[in-house]
Amino acid sequence: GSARPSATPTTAASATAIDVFAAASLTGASTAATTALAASAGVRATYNFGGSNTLVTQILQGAPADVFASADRANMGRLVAAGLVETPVTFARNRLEIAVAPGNPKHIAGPADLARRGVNVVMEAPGVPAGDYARALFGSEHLGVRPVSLETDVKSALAKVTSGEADATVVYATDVAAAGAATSGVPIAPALQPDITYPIAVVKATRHRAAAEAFVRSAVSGAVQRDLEAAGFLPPR
Amino acid sequence: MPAAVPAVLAAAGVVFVGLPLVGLLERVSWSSLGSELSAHDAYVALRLSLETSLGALAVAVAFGLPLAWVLARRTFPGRALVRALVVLPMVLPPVVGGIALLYAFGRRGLAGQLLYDLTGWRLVFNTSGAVLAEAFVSMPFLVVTAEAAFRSMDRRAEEAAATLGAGPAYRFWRVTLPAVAPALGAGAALTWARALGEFGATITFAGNLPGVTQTSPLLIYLDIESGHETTALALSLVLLLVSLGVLVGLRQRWLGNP
Amino acid sequence: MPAAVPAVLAAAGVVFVGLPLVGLLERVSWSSLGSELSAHDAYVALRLSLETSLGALAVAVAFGLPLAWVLARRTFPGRALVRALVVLPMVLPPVVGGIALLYAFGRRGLAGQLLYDLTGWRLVFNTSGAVLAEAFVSMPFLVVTAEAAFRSMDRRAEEAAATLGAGPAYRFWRVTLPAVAPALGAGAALTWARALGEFGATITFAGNLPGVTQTSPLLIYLDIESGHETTALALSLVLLLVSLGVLVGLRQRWLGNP
Amino acid sequence: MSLSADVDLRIGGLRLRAELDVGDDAAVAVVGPNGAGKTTLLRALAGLTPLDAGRVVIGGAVVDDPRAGVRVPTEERRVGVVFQEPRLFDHLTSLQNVAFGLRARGASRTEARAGAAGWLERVGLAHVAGLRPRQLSGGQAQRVALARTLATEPAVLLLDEPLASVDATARADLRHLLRQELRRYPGSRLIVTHDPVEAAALADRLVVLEDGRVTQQGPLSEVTARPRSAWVAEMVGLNLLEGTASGRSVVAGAGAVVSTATSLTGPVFVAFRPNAVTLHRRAPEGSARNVWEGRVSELHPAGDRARVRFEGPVALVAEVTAGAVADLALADGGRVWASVKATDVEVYPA
Amino acid sequence: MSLSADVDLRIGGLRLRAELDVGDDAAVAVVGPNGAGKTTLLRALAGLTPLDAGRVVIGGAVVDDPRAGVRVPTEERRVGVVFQEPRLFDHLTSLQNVAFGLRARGASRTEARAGAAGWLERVGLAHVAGLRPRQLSGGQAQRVALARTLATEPAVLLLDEPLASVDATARADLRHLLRQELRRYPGSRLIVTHDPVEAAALADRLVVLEDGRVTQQGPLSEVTARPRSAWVAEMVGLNLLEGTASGRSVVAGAGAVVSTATSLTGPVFVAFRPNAVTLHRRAPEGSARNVWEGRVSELHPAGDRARVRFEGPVALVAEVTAGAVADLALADGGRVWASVKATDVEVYPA
Ligand SMILES: Nc1ncnc2c1ncn2[C@@H]1O[C@H](COP(=O)(O)OP(=O)(O)OP(=O)(O)O)[C@@H](O)[C@H]1O
Ligand SMILES: Nc1ncnc2c1ncn2[C@@H]1O[C@H](COP(=O)(O)OP(=O)(O)OP(=O)(O)O)[C@@H](O)[C@H]1O
Ligand SMILES: [Mg+2]
Ligand SMILES: [Mg+2]
Repeated sequence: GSARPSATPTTAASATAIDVFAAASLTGASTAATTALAASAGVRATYNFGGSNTLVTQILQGAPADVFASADRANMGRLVAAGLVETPVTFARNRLEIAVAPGNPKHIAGPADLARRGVNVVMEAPGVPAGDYARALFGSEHLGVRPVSLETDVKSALAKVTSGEADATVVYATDVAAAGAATSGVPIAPALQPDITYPIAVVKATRHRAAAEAFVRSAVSGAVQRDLEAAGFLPPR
Repeated sequence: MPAAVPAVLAAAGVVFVGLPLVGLLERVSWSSLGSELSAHDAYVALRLSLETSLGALAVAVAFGLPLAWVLARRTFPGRALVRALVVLPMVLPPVVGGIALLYAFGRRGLAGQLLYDLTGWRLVFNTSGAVLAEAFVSMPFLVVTAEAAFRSMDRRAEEAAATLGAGPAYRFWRVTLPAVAPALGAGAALTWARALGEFGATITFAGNLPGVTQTSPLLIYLDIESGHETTALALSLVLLLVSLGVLVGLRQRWLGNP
Repeated sequence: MPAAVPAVLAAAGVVFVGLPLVGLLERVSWSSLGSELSAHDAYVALRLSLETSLGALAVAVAFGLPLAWVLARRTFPGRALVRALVVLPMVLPPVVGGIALLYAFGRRGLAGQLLYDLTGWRLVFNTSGAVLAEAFVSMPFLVVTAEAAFRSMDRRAEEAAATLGAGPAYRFWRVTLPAVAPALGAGAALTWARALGEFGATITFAGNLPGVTQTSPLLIYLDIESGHETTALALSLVLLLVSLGVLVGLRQRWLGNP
Repeated sequence: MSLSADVDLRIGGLRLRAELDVGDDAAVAVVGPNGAGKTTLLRALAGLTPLDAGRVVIGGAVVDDPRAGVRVPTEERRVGVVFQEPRLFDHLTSLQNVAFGLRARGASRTEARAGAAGWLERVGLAHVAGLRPRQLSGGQAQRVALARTLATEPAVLLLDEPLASVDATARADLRHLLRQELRRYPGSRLIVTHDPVEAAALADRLVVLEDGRVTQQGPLSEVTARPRSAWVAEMVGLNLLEGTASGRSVVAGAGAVVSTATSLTGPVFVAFRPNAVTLHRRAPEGSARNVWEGRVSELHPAGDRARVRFEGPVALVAEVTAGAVADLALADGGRVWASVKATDVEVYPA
Repeated sequence: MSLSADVDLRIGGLRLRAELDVGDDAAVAVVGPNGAGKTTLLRALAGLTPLDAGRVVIGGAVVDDPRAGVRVPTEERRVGVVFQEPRLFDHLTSLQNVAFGLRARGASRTEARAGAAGWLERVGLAHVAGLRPRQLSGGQAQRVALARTLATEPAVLLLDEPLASVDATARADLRHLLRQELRRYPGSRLIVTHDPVEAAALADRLVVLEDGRVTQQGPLSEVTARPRSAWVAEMVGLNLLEGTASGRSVVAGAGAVVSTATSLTGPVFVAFRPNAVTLHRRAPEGSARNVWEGRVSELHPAGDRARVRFEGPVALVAEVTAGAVADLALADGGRVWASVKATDVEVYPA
């Protein structure tokens, strides 16, 4: 439990509290950010984790968000189009990996092996970014991968592998890192990697603009970036 | 209560439940409704939903009805515990329920491994897995309502049947079951409704493949996640109408005569 | 039924429900259980879960009980429709339920806007929003069980009370309510259990803020999302134990005397 | 206070159409067969079953008049009802049951307890004050129900077969108690029953209800002596024939002729007691003018007598001594002659 | 077939301890007050309530013997039960109700229908074959219940107050039918009742059950003439005193002395009819040896007689003519003398 993102106030009572709406896939990164921010900006962040789309719906419905951190550009784009957020900045990138059972019993070495007979592959459904990236990758390589299930998110795809139901899936490197010993990662060549970026933006309706801006600034600062890197993220280009 | 008080509170209750549904109706884009629903996936998912929810109802009845009967009519040590145990799937967050099902009936699970080794049959990623997940979540409804019905029914007719030479099986089918039929109908409707709306346990345990395990709630969720909210709402609306139709159709049997 | 058949099927039913729970127990890492549960967040979430689920129960009782009473005792046009309508939240996938709640009670929603403009009070991202979401999903349970209880109770005692000079309110509190108390207890337990396990509607409508709207099921979900499955299982286990305790504690009142 | 009602309603297969007046301080018994509508009538008076038309007036105040839109709810009518079953509140003790009505009408907890204790004492049940209804015998429960109703001091008292669920022995005691209490009670009383002994013990006027209609009413002695329907005759234990009189002879049902001591013309009823009937093995000679030949269709002993069902040109019941049964060697199906003296026959216009 | 039972069980507050023998083709009536355990006894015989100890033997076969671990389930005992309420199956028509037992015992659908139709005809209900129980009158429903039970041709027939829920008029007809059917029925019959008329009509032997114990049994005439408990005396309409005899005088309850015509010694019962009691306004002179002074505590008319409850050194009931009531100006609470002739008093060992 120690790695769980926490709302525990770690600074003096004078710290400004802001609500950060963050994609659930960023839970791993948030720990680092919380600690770093408390130290640097004097800002106390409370996270509201959920699916990116749910968060967008909530903000569209007037939810009191100060900052929005999205798992993809499309969802951030909806808020930009609605004029509800300031210009987003990219604070992290990710890359794809193939997650296999510990020890890689099916000897999967790369995407091509996923098209082999007898290999049970699960993917994310269309519309789920990780799935769309993987499908694009398979398409460009002309791989006829026939998944047995199209999961609704990365975690449930990964769970199918860690529980032994499936032999492999394509997820983010950060997910493989977070799963620890329950899975092994098989890297995918950099040439095949899509551009996976995480944008963050201040919500225009914020009542704590200064603190929100400080939070966004610190997200691209050195201290936070080091922790993000430790969680498996790549730095923004 | 003064005559008006319950009426006012009841009306408030109806508004509370009805307003969100009205909200949904408002957001559905009626012009594109037809085209969105005629999409092959929507049709397949709805059909699969009906199949799996009816299958789940069958499983729930097959095991839940005897269980309810035993809980109502037999005394045995630990009955209170069993009674509470059976309700737990209602408390469990569905996703955790799905994980628990994986542990039990997955390919590496307690019973699943055995099943796979013996028969090569796998529940996960199979329509039968979706049925299982829905049955797990919805069976408590059947057990609770059926037990109450068995417990509260007038048993004097059963005694009369015994004195006429009817053995336990004959009594059960010809006397007990007809007597509890209205209550069972209501319980079955609840069970079926819950199975139809099941999402978390199904996706976690059975996965999501169109035509195999992708029921309407899964498709709806995916539509929402991928920003196709209007499609999701249209599908939800259809799901609601189908179940409303069934529930209103059952109104005569519903909780006995109205 | 031949004596053995229901017993065997019932046992199978118990195994079906019990095995996944056993599976959960097996996976919980007992050595680290203590430390995981003593984490501040887990404690806060559990406490919040209890508060909001009891709040939801209160809301469900406040509106659902009169509604059940009206459905059971009054005839009015459209009663069958209202009866079915009230059950729909059970069919609706919870996430869609959450969206529908946003449309109705969100700050820009049908009623929420009004509420906000008049009082400045916002339900979304408030503990009251979590209560509302849980009540929306769990109220059908109370209405259905309470209606059945009101409908099946022997009304002769109420008539006797009227001839003794007891008006409607006095009759309701002193005669009707005590008579249906056991069935209501059972219904309230189901309602509370459902509210305790609520996830989809809560996270969608009320958000997921620690100490404010982050109930145990939400924290469990988050733990799963961030790869801390064992923590999630430990928390689920606690949730189960708490509700098992309450349900077994209620066993005497459960569905009347056993 | 007085009670006056003109009830018109339909419920299930029943059409109830009855007028009724119970004077101040009068006690009326409503008798009639199962399903006649007795309970329904009482429920209508209490406001538990709505009228379709007509009106109910209690102590001068109209409490029900559907045409005028008046319908005073039960709890405001001050009618006390003792139902066929005790209908006690299962979750309350005897004392709390009796106190219920007092509390409902606004008495304080202490007042209500004191009042209830007094009433329990009065019906001889002080010792079961703390017991729940399940722990009481049928007779005790019905006593508590009576005390509970009397305690509210209703303006009108309605009793629906208050002794029906009580066994023979307890019934005598309870009837005794009821008589006492009803005598002390200052308002109108209406007692539903289908037991003539009960009617006789508790009321001075009878209303006979059959199939939703009042078929006869009047003082007890009159109804008892001159029944106007088969059911009443059966209840009071008389043989009743319907026929057409011309002078001192009446042509009854299937053509049998009955001689009477009184001269009448037109449709009449003919009544005589079972013990006025003499049975004979052979055609009797003598003064009896009414002699019929027939068969014994049923015979059963009752104390030192036997009741014999006779079927011939007329059907009747004869009451003979056990000795006569032996002497005549009467048996089911046996051939006999029945005779009745003209002076033992009561005849009156139909 | 014969029925023989030694029942020992506890249920609720009742301890039932009763031995019973019903010969082949014999009819026994079980009478007793509410709560005596009559229904429970019958249920135990049918296997619906388990014994704690004892045994039940039907036609020579042990069907219940808890000590030996024998407990034949109800459906295999071939006992036919007619319950106090009809207990018809609400979802079946009259015909289907009667056919139920035949089907359950393996008859084909056609056989069962034919058999059921025959039985409905026999109880005079062919015309309601297609109706559901809710559409039947109480009397009709009880007839269907009887037909349903008889149709299964049980070895032993148990009837629990089969007439209790039926009104007076319908009761006479139903009693008639019961008599006919019971006479044709070839096995042992046990009829529970608390109505002496019913007992007399349907059985030739009486078993009196009080508080879970058999307090008296024997031929109808004997029990009727020599009651051995207050309840039986009340039921058969006799006055009963308990006392100690020495020669021709008995010292009863509160010290009153009763003269008798028979000489006995030791504890005895003294019984006499209400109509053997004469009431007087003044202390009577004459041959009556037993004269007591007391008060009238209750008085009610019954036909041409009146029953008077008398309280003095002994409590008794007198039956006098309506004329006597007027002549004596009897009224509740009035002071009177009661006398009984020694020759009208039956005395027998307790
Ligand atoms: N609630 C009801 N629903 C349908 N039918 C009813 C209802 N109440 C009464 N009836 C009809 O009215 C008839 C008379 O009923 P009621 O109870 O008044 O008779 P009763 O004279 O009191 O008979 P009993 O002597 O058996 O008590 C019934 O046979 C039934 O047909
Ligand atoms: N199922 C039961 N649970 C508890 N107590 C019972 C039960 N059945 C019978 N008793 C007890 O046995 C007593 C006798 O009941 P039973 O029905 O046998 O009497 P009965 O002689 O048939 O009376 P009635 O004349 O009123 O029909 C009851 O008063 C009750 O105390
Ligand atoms: Mg009645
Ligand atoms: Mg009984």
